[in-house]
Amino acid sequence: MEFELSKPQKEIQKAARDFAKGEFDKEEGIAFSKSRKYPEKILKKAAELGFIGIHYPQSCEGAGMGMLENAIVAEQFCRQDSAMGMAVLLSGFGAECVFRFGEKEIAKRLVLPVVEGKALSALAFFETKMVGRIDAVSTLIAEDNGDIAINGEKNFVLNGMNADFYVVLGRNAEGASFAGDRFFLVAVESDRKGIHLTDAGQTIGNNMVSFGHVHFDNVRVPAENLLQKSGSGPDRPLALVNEARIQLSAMALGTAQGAFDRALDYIRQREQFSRKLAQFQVIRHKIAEMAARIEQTRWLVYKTAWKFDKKKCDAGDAAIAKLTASRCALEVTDEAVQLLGGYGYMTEYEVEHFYRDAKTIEIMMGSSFQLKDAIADVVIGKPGKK
Amino acid sequence: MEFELSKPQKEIQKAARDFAKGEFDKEEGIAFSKSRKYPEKILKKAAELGFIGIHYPQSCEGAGMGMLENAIVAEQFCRQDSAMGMAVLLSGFGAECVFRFGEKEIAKRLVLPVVEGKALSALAFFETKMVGRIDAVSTLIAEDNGDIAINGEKNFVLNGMNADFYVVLGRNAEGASFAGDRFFLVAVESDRKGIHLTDAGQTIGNNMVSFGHVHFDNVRVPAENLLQKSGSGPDRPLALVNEARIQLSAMALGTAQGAFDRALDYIRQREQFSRKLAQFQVIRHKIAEMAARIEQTRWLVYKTAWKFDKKKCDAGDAAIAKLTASRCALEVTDEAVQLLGGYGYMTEYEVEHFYRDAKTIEIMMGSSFQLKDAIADVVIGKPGKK
Amino acid sequence: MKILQYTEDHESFRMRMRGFLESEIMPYTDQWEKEHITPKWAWQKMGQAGFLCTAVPEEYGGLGGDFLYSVIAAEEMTRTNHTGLATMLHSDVVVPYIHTFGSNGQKQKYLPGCVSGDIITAIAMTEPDAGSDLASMTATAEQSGDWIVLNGSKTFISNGINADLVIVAAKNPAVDNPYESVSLYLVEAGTPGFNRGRQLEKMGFHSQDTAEMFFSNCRIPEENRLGNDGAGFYMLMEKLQQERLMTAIGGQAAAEYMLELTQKFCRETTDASGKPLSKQQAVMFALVEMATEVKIGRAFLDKLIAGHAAGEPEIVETSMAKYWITDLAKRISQKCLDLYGDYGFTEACPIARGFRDIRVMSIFAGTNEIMKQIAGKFMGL
Amino acid sequence: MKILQYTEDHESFRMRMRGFLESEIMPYTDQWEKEHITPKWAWQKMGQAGFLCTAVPEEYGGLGGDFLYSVIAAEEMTRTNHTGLATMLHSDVVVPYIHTFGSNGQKQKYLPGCVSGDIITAIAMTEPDAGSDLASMTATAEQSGDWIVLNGSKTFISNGINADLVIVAAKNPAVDNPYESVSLYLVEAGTPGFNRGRQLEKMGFHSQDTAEMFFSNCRIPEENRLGNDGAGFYMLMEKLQQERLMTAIGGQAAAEYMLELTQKFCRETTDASGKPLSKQQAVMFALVEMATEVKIGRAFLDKLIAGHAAGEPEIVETSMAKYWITDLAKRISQKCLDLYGDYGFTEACPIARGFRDIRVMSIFAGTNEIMKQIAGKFMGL
Repeated sequence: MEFELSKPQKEIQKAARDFAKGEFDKEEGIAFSKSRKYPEKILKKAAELGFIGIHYPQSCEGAGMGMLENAIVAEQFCRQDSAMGMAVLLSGFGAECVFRFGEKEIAKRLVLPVVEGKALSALAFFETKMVGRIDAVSTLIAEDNGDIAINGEKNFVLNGMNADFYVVLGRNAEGASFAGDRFFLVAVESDRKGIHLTDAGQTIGNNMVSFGHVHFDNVRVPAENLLQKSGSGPDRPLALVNEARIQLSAMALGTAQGAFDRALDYIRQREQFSRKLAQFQVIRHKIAEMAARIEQTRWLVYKTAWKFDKKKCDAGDAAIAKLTASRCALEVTDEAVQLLGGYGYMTEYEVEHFYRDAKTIEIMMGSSFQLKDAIADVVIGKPGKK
Repeated sequence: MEFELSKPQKEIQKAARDFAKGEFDKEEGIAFSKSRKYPEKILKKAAELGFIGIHYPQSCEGAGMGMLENAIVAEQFCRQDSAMGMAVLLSGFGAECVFRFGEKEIAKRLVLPVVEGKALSALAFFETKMVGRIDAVSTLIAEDNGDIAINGEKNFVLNGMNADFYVVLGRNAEGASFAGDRFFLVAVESDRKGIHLTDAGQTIGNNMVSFGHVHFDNVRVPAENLLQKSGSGPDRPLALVNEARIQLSAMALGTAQGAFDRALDYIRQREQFSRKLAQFQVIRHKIAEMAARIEQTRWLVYKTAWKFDKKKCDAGDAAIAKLTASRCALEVTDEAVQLLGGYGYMTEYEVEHFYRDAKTIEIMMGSSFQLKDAIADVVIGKPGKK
Repeated sequence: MKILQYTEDHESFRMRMRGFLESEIMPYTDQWEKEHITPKWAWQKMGQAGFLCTAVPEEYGGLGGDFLYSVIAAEEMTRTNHTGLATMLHSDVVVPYIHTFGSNGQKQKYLPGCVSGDIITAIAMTEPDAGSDLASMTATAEQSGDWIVLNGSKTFISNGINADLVIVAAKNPAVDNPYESVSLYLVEAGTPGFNRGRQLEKMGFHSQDTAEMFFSNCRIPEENRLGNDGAGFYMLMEKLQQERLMTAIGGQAAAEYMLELTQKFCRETTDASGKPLSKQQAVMFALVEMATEVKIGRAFLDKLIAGHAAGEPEIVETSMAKYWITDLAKRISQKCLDLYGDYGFTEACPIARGFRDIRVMSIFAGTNEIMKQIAGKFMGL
Repeated sequence: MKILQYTEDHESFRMRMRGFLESEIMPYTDQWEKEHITPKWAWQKMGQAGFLCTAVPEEYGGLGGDFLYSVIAAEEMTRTNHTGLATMLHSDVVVPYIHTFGSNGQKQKYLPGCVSGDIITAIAMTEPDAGSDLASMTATAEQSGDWIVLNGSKTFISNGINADLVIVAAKNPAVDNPYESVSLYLVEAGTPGFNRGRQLEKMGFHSQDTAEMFFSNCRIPEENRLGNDGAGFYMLMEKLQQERLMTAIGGQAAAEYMLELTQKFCRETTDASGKPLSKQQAVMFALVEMATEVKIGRAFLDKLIAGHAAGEPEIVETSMAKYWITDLAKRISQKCLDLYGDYGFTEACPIARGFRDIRVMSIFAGTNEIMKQIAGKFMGL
């Protein structure tokens, strides 16, 4: 075992930290969130420095590194500004599907703009009724004269309103020509005919990222957009869910660390009853709890990302990482708000949005109920099997 | 980073697991605990196979490995039987001081029998009034005609009633010849004149290990027993406390895992309302929580042991490890008792003593109050310093 | 503002009982803990002093007291910090079955002895393979002329060794519907075919003689059936309410008692600088947080007690109180211990026994998971 | 069994107010949230309908209602799920200062307008560098002939923009003892030297006009001093009790309301197999656990309300209730959101606003840490 980042990893960490410190502007971030605007310029700059798609294959102009490197970047970005970090990093939420399962050509065509920071991707996986059950998907994907036709509605899609392409999860329409496996993934450019968007409105956090419902009304794409010719069982789409959960866990770690940094700063400065807050035992113990919480989360997140890179990460690992890290983020940001008192509630002092952002991470891609189901399925075995 | 045990570490892990499975007998363990008897035979066998002092230097006939290897052994032993594992591993609680700070000769003389499983050592550090403050030590250590004289009382000493030697923390008597630093460690063989023992009685857990008060009434030992000629500031004794805390965190990890194993077994077997318990969502979620809790603890414990071996572990790291791991152990064992229902409360089903043992780990060498003070001292800086 | 209106009579009963327990019972509890049994004379002494079965009417020798007497008796027993003399179980869980469902003959035969402490009672419901799941009970009761023949085994029976009279739940194998097949039977100690198994070794409750029981062609006269044939399930359901409420009362009293001891310890113990532990901010906050939860639990419980005494049983809230308060008592036992430092590690610390004893309260009288299931069901979820 | 005895008059007041809020107020709250302010007409409408300052005696136009009317008004306002119309603050925190400590002239001058909603009030106590620590207040009030000259800045003032009348706490710099140097002053909007700072941007409470206030040689007549010179600290201490109790009432009502909405959602929403979410065991348990804590909080709070109404203030228990119940409300807001899935992510989910709004309740009216400190102190720890 070796619990130290390698030299290149440390350089990435430092570069990500420096970039975030230098480029993320607090006032700008608050303004972006307030107006629900996507930070396009920051995305482009991050892309230019190679932070976007650091774990994408070189064939897609990615850096060919791993999830661990991506986690390191996510941690440092979200530490500086959880909302900005999430916005920038979620730009590729969906691109992974394309290069993992698509043909080279489409992978290049769709993923390259993402790596260049010029395009946003979106995972259009969930439907309201699914509630953690991937087999309840009702969107239909059918072959039709050589094209692929998509019909259905995807709900609460991140980047839903401004993605350049969606990766849509569906099942094969009854009577459709391709038989057999039930689940299909298809990349759909957002300028295709028949796509209608409904804004899901303001969100409690993660406010720079749009959130919407995407309706596919007989949308047609060429066959090459079908990411796996033969479809699959639920394992492949679930693998993408796992990958997304690991990424979220790294964002959660950074969010916790960022709130912690600010709380620690504050208690060192602020006086009450003629003493610095840092002198009060109860305040000290809160900081100790937060530090312990972050420390136990950090190694779990790194371990999970590492396991993913070694292709040993199962759904239980990913769910444990997300459950632990998002809970840590909520608890630490919550305590940070409390430590800052009235200021903790004020926009200007930032921790308030770390708290809201943490809660969105906790809900996204499965809240604790779905995560615990997933963990139990691995640890105990699926229910129903005696 | 590398989150996999090396091949030799895996072999140690397997050997420790096999040994514990093969040699720890459930009924015998229950009987030992009931009669507060030390498992001498098991200790000897464990020593013969090299499990005792695996992290001691080869000059003391140890295996010259690290704290990480010791943690791996502790985890596996306590997983099989938390009380037996603790008893065997606590045999060397104190020996570390001797080889870390003593002269070669005394180190060999005292430590060798420990490594051979023939002797028990004891850390005689704490006094009732100290309450986490090492500077409040009142036992006096003085030079007296070339000998060292010890006067004072140490409370709640593990192995206190049957240790072969104690490592006593004291301060220099006023007017004593050696001046300067305040803290001294001295090794005192238990057959020296002037040592009086008072049994602290039955304990709530860790029942194979004796627990007593050790009174030193002008006890004299030769100068070579003084582990550092010149004494020191509080850092050295505190370093030993940190080392002990890391060891306890590994025992806590194993205790949690052992209770988890038994609970998982039970819910797979037991039926209620015509279904296996493993089929109930709430039971599944409890298992998921336990698994997540253990997983986040495991990597933190390994990381801390690894950091210790790299000489990078500070008091905050050690306190975080102990706080996290002992809390994990209490929570997981508590839930295991609950999952087993009435059987969970019965001696025969074992988890009840895992619960009690977990609580003793939580209290030993500083409960959460002291640990959080220690963490805050590192993260924020000591109170008083503005 | 007080939710419960204790009268002067109540208060003087409480003081008399507390004094009695301090002088007559508490000097022996450590010994009983070691011996893993409580002697019968202690039961008789309790009965003679008037502290058993306060709810039994005067015509059977009881006090004929209202429910608040039961509450007081339960609370005061908790302060003895031992569990062997399980008078709450006897007085307010088991005996009420006889009092409510018994025939005149049964009442006259048994109640006076229950009140005097000459008859110690137990209830045998739980089976090795059927904990909270009454429907899967397997013990049988078959009619054979004027006799009932009992077969089966029961486990986790409190007062199992001492019991002179046991209420046994068993199924009529001829009736399919599990809810209509259970009846309750009064089985006296010494009845051929009724054997006690070993006393169970456990985490705590050491002075309490929890045991297994075996019935092997155990013949009892039909007149020993308690209540109507086949009505056992409903009798149990009705009486389990009070059992759960009593458990919550015991848990609440235990939490209050442990916190009282710990506060005292923290006020009286000084650290190296001579400052009482209770003045360390983190200790103070821990004590305040525990006190808050204890007071909150008490308000909820008192409200339930008042309702129960007024004949307004609340199934949902009783289930909630049982689970929340027993979990609270467990948390208090865990957290108080931390404040004692290494001393908390030893059995000499008064919280140590509580730590071991209280852990079972979240399990017995229906596990806390079953409580949540019941609450959810009756909330219409 | 009910702890509080609401009369028919109380209940009909509640129903009238609920109906009024649903038809006259709730249609506008989303708009106010967007505009970050609540219009004055809403206050006037509330006043005209008789829902402001229910405790003010009839001679000043009030209802002269007992404390339960204040409780009802606070609970019903909570159900509007917005915070701009901070009538609880006005009616039961600020105006009571005037009512209790005001001179006849002050009462006649201001109370009728407070009741009618023509005068919106605020209290300016907190300063940028002195939160819970009143002793370190720096705003000054200096006598200058028959005038008082105020200087200093205040922050986090609720109703800060809308307020027509502000109670300002300031120190006499000539008095050393901080506990004897504070007095309270009534400052009307428009007084020269009284300026409002920017409206503060915050996590939630968007329709609430929290603001800074600046006093720069602000001259007010001496007759605008409220109560005795130098008695400010003690007046604040006395009235903070009710403020904290009202905060607990608001927190409790919010927790109950969020849980009510969430239970409804979980009953009515089905999963892919057509089963209501509330029938999934883990969801059911989550709902039961939340319901339990909410009911427990309610029992404790009702007991305190009854005591407060009967003139038995409980400093320790009020501090406990403030911290425990506002933390409870926060936990409920966090946990309820999880049950909505991705919908809980959006502001369209009714819990989302609660999640943001409730977070400040653990902070204002004295942080929950200060509450524990006070409780510990008054427990003699």
